[in-house]
Amino acid sequence: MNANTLFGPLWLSVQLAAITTIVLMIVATPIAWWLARTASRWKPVVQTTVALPIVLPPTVMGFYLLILLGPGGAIGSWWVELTGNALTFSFLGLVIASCLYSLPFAVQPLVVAFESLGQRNLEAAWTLGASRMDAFFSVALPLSVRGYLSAVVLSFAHTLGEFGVVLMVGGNIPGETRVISIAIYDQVESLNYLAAHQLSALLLVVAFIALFAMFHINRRWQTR
Amino acid sequence: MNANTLFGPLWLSVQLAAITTIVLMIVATPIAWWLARTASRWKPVVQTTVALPIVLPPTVMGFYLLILLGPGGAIGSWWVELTGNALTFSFLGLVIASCLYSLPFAVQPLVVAFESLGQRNLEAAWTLGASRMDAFFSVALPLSVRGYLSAVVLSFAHTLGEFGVVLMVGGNIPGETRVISIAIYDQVESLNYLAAHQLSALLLVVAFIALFAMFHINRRWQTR
Amino acid sequence: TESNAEQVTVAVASNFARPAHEIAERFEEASGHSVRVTTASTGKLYAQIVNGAPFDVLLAADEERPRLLEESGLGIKGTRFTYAIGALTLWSRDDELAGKDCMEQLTKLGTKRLAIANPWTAPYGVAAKQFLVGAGLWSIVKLRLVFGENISQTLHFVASGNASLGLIARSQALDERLPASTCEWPVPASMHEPLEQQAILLQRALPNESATGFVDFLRGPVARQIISDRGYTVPQ
Amino acid sequence: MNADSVIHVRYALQRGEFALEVDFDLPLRGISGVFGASGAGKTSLLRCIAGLERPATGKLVVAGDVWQDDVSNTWRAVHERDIGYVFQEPRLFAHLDVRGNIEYGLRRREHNGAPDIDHIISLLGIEQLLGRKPNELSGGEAQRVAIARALLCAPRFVLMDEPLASLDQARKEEILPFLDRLHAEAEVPIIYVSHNIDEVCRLCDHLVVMDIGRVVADGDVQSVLVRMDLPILAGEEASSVIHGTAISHDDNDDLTRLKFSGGDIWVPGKPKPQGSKVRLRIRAGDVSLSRTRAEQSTILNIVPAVVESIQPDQGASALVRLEIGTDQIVARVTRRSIRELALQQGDEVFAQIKSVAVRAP
Amino acid sequence: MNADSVIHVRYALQRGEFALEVDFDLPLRGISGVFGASGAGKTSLLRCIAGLERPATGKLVVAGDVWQDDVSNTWRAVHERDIGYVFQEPRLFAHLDVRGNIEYGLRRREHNGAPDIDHIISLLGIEQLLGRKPNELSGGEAQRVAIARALLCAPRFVLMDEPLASLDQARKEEILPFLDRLHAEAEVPIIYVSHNIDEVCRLCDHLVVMDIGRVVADGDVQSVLVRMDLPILAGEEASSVIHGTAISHDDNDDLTRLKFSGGDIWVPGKPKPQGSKVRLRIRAGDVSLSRTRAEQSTILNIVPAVVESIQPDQGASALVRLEIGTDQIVARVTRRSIRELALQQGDEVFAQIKSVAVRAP
Ligand SMILES: Nc1ncnc2c1ncn2[C@@H]1O[C@H](COP(=O)(O)OP(=O)(O)OP(=O)(O)O)[C@@H](O)[C@H]1O
Ligand SMILES: Nc1ncnc2c1ncn2[C@@H]1O[C@H](COP(=O)(O)OP(=O)(O)OP(=O)(O)O)[C@@H](O)[C@H]1O
Ligand SMILES: [Mg+2]
Ligand SMILES: [Mg+2]
Repeated sequence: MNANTLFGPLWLSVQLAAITTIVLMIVATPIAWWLARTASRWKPVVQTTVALPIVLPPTVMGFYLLILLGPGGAIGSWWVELTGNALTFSFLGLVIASCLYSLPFAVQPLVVAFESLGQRNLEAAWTLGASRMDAFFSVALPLSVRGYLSAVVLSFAHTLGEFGVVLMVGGNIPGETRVISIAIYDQVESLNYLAAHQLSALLLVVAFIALFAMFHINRRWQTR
Repeated sequence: MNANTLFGPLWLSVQLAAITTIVLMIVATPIAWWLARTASRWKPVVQTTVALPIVLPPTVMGFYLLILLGPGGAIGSWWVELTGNALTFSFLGLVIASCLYSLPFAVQPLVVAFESLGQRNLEAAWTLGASRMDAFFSVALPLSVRGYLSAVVLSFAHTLGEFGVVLMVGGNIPGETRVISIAIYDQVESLNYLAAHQLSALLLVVAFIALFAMFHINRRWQTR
Repeated sequence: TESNAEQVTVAVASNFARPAHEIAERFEEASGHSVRVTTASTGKLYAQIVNGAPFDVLLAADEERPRLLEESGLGIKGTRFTYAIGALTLWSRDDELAGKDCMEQLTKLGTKRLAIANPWTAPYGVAAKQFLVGAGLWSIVKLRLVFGENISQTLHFVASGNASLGLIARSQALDERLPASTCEWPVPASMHEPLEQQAILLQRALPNESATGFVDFLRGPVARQIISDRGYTVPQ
Repeated sequence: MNADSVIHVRYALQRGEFALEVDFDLPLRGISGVFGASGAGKTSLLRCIAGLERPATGKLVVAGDVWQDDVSNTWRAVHERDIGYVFQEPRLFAHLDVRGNIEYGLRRREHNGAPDIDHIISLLGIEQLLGRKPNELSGGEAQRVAIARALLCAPRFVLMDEPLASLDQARKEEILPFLDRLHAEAEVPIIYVSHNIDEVCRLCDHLVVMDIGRVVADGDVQSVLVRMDLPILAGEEASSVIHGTAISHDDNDDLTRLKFSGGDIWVPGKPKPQGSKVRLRIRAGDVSLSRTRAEQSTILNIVPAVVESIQPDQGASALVRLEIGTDQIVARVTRRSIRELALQQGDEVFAQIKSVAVRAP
Repeated sequence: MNADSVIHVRYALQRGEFALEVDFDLPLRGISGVFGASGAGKTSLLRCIAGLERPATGKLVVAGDVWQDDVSNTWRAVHERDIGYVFQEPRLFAHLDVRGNIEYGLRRREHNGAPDIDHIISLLGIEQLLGRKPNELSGGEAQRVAIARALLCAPRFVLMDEPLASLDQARKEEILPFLDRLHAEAEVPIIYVSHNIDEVCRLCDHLVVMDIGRVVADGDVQSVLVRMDLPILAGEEASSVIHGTAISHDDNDDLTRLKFSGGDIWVPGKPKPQGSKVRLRIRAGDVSLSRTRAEQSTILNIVPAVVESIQPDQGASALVRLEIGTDQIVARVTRRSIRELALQQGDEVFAQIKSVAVRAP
């Protein structure tokens, strides 16, 4: 195995996982905040809907996304009109698919953190002149660090490992949509067990370092 | 599609998801409790290790489990000696594999909930004569309901949808290890799109009802 | 993006990945074009092509999907051809079966497992079922079957010792990376419908010389040699 | 009262069986006390004023600015109300140290002139704690930090919910005059919730007495305090407040002579410069009566008074309202003494007030 | 003190810059007060006794049972210590209603005889709240529930950390005598942390005064309170405690005559049946002195006394320690009065004690 087939997919995976995680934190935060604080009758419906993507097998989910994001699909055709490019079989498509698929893993820990935050700290912040937005960023967010850590870890790790959706929507194109999970899968499929072991070990080491760093930073931060 | 091919795998899936979820709650609780409260230097290491399974693609994870749980593997051979039966291609094997694979989704929300619990309520419980165990069940657990809800929802939904590991370890045996996610996958692979749509819709409806019920009960419980 | 005249993207059924890579390498040497090989199950590749995947050539594991593509116009009419014919082998690495007649063991499975590819999704599964039914063994082995998602998963089951016997592809049985078998029996081609693997040139490859070049190369002697070396029959 | 200098409050709020129903004005200057038993609705009222509760029926007008009105559907959000709020429990931000907590409000509001941070910090005795995290503070320390935080966020007025309940007397004695000075110097009005009549008497210019969600009395602290008909003001804590003017100071004895409508009175220390007005708080229990002026006694202040009314209090004692000049004070004596001295309305007596019991912040 | 009836406490605990270093005995009966300024280490001490902190150096022996000893490495876990603990903040369980909170401890410990649940519940005035969730309670209501919860868990002794700080005076007046009765009837010793000398004087038999992590005085409440050298006990709150015996009750005036070493004294109400011992708390500020016995005054209690010592207090006032019979009380008077009356050690004077200021729970 040469360096390119080894590190190319790995680098792509790390990029995908990082971007997906960032996007997810931005998207999941308002959803989780709303869910944690609303008294709306629709809350359980929204909660359920957010959690629903993961009950579909990844490949099947990927299949539906393929149709939806493809040039004939509702979103895909609109995107083609807008930019001239297709969403499917592109890195952007992968990001969208990964985000949709990992959304519950980002939302759930945040909801738990936000719900246990309580009203008291926020009330204090408001009376000190912080707007709702300001109070969120200056009080709620730092006090929910543990929830964010969990959300980041789950989103990041899950995106690294996921390949059903990615394979379907991305199409396993080397250098573009062939991420490491697909590469390992390919090696296993084609009986290259040795290569598969190597790639798996590489992935595990990288993931271990990344996750360890996150947990460690968090620990330092909390006991500061 | 007849009722058997439709409901058989669905029933199996629901059973698998339910049992996995129950086992996971029992296994994840002490792990999460320890992680949330320890000051050990090993904490980030354990945290990382617990989160690691999900970075492997499910099929690859399944592949390694197939070897580990198979009659030649470390655990599998021991099990064969003990019971005479193989772990692979059995429902029990599926449960073990699913638990391993969904462990982080159960542990993480619980850690968030336990960490935000704080010491105060526990101290009060101890001074009222509750042992550590008693205080956990009578105070920590009910106050962490939201974390358990998240853990249950993620574990349950993820097990319903997962099929890479299950396919590998279970061998797709009808009535025994053919769960609904595999059935849907098979239909998509064999271009039976209509059947795939039907099965997916069925799964989504069932999952929606199950998750909605959980969220709804939780809501009633909290605002009681 | 428009397909690059210099580059051809070939979608290959997973079971044919290894020979496809070798052929692509030889083609690149010979033509100066570059080839991107992307692999997945035939079912996935078909769904992707229908939804606009940027593939120029499809090397399927069956003849059904290429035919559907040809009929729907996504594949170019008249470019469909059989590039390889697969064969089944009954294979085991179970020490207890060493030196025994493999075929006979099918009737004496006991608690042992027989792995075949999924007959609802994989062409090799279809063939395996045809063979077992034809040999009158289906009802005997039925309860001892485990199904692989595809032919390579079927091999994992046998190679890892979880299934005692498996009906795998001849091409796999020849793979030098496998552990030695304890018994092996090539299933005669007459005992199932031919496992024709077909290729088709896809619509978006139309202006792409390298794509037609690759297909021509696939029909050529170098590729045929590689294919037959890997355990497939090459049709006339 | 001029509409420009009052807070007009009208609320109707239902919480389970408890109903808050109030409609009154608070002066937007000095310290206004809100006094009432546990569960009377003091905290609920403060939360409404801060905008933390949004009652169905409600109107809040601060110096002519409508902050809330259910009729015109006006609503000013909490953070736009420029108030300071000291909660009943400290509510410090766990992720910030003491300094961070104090700076939180400081940075978010515009200050006219530099706030005297160091002064307030040293006054509350929290210099040593600036680098600590909230979980490293004792209960009283945390509350002091919360007070500093609320005072330093440049509020138009400050709401304080039993701010001193968790502090020891010595610390209270230090902070009380500071709170008083605060409103005198910086002119920050304070709405001060307390169940401690002592603090209320000492600090407040205006007093609102609440019971079961309603205002049962409000007005000048003097006039409200002498209302012997309010059960919550009778009992152990009956007190009265009078005003006087500082006349001279005896440096030797460290006593100040004050003039009030009924004569002269001596108070310890030098509460205010000569000529300035001071407030005297006289506990009913500190006033005894006699028919003749006592000689050779350590009671410094003995002033002639006329009995205005006598009302039995709990058990053995009675409350006697006295007229001293144009002021009124209340004395608690035993019923036996009243009988033995044959005290009656209109009698002329001498009110003996232990000088040390006179407070003049 | 007999080892069987004391709690022996020895701890050395470091928390940041703060060091707790104590080594003393507490009687295992009656109410022992722990008094000290904010940050003195009162809460830290209670937490150590409860087993919530485990100091490196520590020994705790309760009536001969070793609960903790760093030498023999003995450690009894919190829940095995059969204590009740009222925390500085209520700490009610949010998932249980008030009834559930109260029953929590009730169900977990064995009771000798049925605990008088209804009595305690009605005494704390929380009957109406039993179905409420903690977030539907006011601050004072929550604290009352917390007190009930701790009392009903059948403790060997109860630790109370400023339990009454968030309660109004009327409610305090109701609960204080109950706490007192509690230890008299049920013989549940209480260790009572407070920064309110009033409560301490009123309730406690024994007093521990803490400052910056150390015990600066401990002993009978009488002997500790008259120590005029402790700055924390001087000032506003100087008090003394004497013991007497109830002799007779005047039903008409609702006054009780008590006999103590220095003579007779009248107190309001009927605190105890005839012949029983009572405790009198006399605030220094409530005692005035005169050379001659005043006539025609509402001051009921005038007893002859001898000046034992005179010590300047803050500013204008001084503390005078008096001998009355074999008891000692402290009076606060102005320095001017001392000069004008030419008071000196050994002088015979009359101590005028306002009867209503005498407390006898
Ligand atoms: N959500 C609620 N449901 C039912 N009753 C409530 C709720 N919130 C508050 N109450 C009741 O409202 C009343 C007023 O509460 P509030 O907190 O205003 O009292 P408070 O005067 O501040 O008392 P404290 O001095 O004890 O703090 C209390 O009797 C309380 O029990
Ligand atoms: N983790 C910690 N780190 C540093 N200092 C601490 C820590 N915990 C407590 N302290 C300090 O220990 C001292 C004693 O605290 P403690 O809570 O025992 O005081 P307290 O007497 O109960 O005061 P209060 O009356 O205000 O409740 C305080 O000065 C506090 O700041
Ligand atoms: Mg309140
Ligand atoms: Mg404390």
